[in-house]
Amino acid sequence: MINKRAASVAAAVADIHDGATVMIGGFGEAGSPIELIHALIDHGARNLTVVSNNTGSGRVGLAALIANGQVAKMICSYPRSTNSMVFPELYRKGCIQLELVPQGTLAERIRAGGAGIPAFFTATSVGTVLAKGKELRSFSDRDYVMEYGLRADFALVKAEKADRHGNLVYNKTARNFGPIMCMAARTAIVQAKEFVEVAGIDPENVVTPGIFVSRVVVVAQPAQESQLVKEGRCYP
Amino acid sequence: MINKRAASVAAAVADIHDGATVMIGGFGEAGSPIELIHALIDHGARNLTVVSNNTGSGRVGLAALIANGQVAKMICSYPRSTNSMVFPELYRKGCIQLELVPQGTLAERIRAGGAGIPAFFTATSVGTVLAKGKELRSFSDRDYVMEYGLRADFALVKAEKADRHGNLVYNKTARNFGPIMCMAARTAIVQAKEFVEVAGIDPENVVTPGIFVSRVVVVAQPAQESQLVKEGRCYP
Amino acid sequence: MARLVAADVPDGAYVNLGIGIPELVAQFVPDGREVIFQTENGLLGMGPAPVLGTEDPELINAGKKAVTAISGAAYFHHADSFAMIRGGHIDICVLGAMQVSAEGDLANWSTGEADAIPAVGGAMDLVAGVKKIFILTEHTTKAGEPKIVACCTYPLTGKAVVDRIYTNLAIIDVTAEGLAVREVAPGVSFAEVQEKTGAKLTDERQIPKTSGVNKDL
Amino acid sequence: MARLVAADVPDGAYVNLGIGIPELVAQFVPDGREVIFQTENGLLGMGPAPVLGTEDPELINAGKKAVTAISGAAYFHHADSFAMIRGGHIDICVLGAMQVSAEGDLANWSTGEADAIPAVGGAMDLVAGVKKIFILTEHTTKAGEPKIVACCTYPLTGKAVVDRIYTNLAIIDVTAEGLAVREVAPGVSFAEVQEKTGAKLTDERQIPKTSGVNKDL
Repeated sequence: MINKRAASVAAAVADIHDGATVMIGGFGEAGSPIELIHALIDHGARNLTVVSNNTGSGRVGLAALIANGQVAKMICSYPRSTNSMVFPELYRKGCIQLELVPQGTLAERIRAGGAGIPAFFTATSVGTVLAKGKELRSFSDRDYVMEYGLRADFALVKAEKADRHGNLVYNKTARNFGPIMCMAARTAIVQAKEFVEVAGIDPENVVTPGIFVSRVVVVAQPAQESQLVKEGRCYP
Repeated sequence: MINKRAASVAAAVADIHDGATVMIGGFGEAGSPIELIHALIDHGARNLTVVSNNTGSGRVGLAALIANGQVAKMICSYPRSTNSMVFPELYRKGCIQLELVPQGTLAERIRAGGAGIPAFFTATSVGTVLAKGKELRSFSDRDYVMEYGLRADFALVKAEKADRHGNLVYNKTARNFGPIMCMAARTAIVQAKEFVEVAGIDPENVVTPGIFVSRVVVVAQPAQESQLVKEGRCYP
Repeated sequence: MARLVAADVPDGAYVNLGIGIPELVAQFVPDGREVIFQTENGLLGMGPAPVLGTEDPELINAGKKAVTAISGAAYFHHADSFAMIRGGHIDICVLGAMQVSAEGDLANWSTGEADAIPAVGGAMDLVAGVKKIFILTEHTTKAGEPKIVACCTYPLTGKAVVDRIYTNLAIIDVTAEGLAVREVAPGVSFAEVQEKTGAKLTDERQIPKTSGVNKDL
Repeated sequence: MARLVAADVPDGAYVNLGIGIPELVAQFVPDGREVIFQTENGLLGMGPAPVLGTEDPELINAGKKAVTAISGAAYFHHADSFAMIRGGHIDICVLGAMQVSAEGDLANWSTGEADAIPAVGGAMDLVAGVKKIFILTEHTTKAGEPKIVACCTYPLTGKAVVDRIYTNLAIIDVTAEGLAVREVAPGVSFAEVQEKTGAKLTDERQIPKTSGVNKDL
């Protein structure tokens, strides 16, 4: 019988190896899988390449993972925000690499990686420094740059509900990168607020079909990043 | 106030011009917008390029549109099925052109067209006659062909429920090409079984957001193609 | 300024508002018009800020501020959201600017300084994909330097992407013939607008202001 | 034959079954294994045929036959469905064949005759994207011609895509060293299988039959 439920966040992230590429869901704090990230800090895998839209805030969640020296490279669109000081500091010191990708290109590259598309063309970034060194090509008299599909060894994703097959639904704008990161990762690890019976999600309303999910762990009351930051919390 | 509801199927298809490219949803009869197709037959636009997975069956729906001489070219993956004789006959006579596209490539080309992607690479069809004349390129030691995004002037799509914004949900496997064709067409015309209040579809469960839909017409009791074929019906 | 932009947004338009001042446009939609706001983090049908105390940290806009969803809204993932943007489905995007050039080049994401943390977000996607790009900005920098220039010196967000500029001094269209002033603020002369602008302007105030913008939306 | 294929499908596998004989595999999944069937027209978690009279013409499989959906099923659109297939997420696809070559080339969509209506459907996507391709076929054509050949004469569905062939005579793996017979049907000799095959076979029956196939799924 298929049962993708993992016993704990620690068990769920136990096989993330040094040097792995890890996609981490979330747009700001919405959809950020804080408990899985903290488990990854406890676990200690290093030299990671992390794909995530932002770089976290305060000293919890993604920012704490970076502060702990586990991330060698960030692939993201917006590594700067209120309360974000960990990444800027390490970046200025030259201690962490950055591949800056426009947000839509980042999303499309992840979706392409999950869909078996090695490369595609987009008008985004044409004529800007972010197109430097990239292949340019004209279709119907407009210029486009070629971008590559992006895959990962692991994805850490936050969902609202999950069943034992790994079918997922999300909450509002916390959906953001979750569905496409589950597609693009060889092993997608999901923290869900609620674990439901297989009949508990209407097949018409499934957002991520279970085929894209390897493990589900229940975190019934996930912390909110902004709340932790407000309280001045640090992890670990 | 936004209200995309059209008064009738005739009004909904009235501006489809000769020479238009028209995407028609459906996989076999599931999701085939028969009433909209019949309205297009009554309307009479000719020299159409039709993008649809199949070529219809019997002498109703898409097969009737083809039989009526309105279609100059079909772009499809499977123009042959039980009870399909109209297309094969015209094709053998050289009266209709065919661009044969693998089903997944067809879907991805439509999605790319709707997403602003002019071209992408896929492993599908490499080493086969369908890759003939196409650009080949190697990524990480595997060969891929380049395929182009596909757009259309119009799409005819069948949905289950719609609201005045054009938000849609579908029924089971009748969803198939509907969502991506709505994205890829400049004017997406939808027949829905039911018209609901804007609060009638949960924002979490919307499959096609209204931005992709231009018109909605209610066909409360759509005909089933297989039933019409069984009854030996012809349109008009 | 936000009110002037809102007046140019037609009924039924799909609009994306940039972070900051552009967000104000939503408050000035004229009565009787229904405008649908998209936020690129995954919501079509964004409503106003929630009542204090009812914020949901998982219902936010691109500026990471709490928002609401209207009846008829839809949530979707990031690739679908940017398909909407990059596929040309959004009618209007209103953005801030650091510089706009006479050809409609836009710079609004980076000063290009060596130690700045580069962060682009969705700006390059929006200017490449949305049908009409409106810029909403002060006419000059705080130091009094022109923001509308012959040629941008900051790194570009996109080339030849801007359609219209709304400033505290004027409304200016980017046309094939150059920058055309459509309207000036009360008490402001064309000469003053030209003086505070780093590129040549033409005075085309006689042409009705909504002429070229809305009709083809 | 379908039973032998089913025996090689591990618990928890995601499987796509081609139209026709391969569909029978679903009936023979051994007790205690849960296998999830995908149908490329937009359903993961396809169940058995419905009770007569309860068919829904909008709930069908790729062969356009009425099916059911299991608890835990999901519906999705065609681009998402083929992303699943082309992105390497399906473990096993079972297909019929007109010809299979010694290198694992597959021909199963067209005779290449001049007046035939070419129709490919999802076959090329499946062979390009699914992790393991199993072929389920009679060993020879009705006329007695070999279907397993040195080189396909019919137009290809894909090059070097087949992993394993199940026929009424034998189970044959496509390996880097050529075609390896893993098992023969009761009462059939290796010599007879070779005689009815248009390519060289090696006899590797001593190797346990599930060795190379399931372990890396």
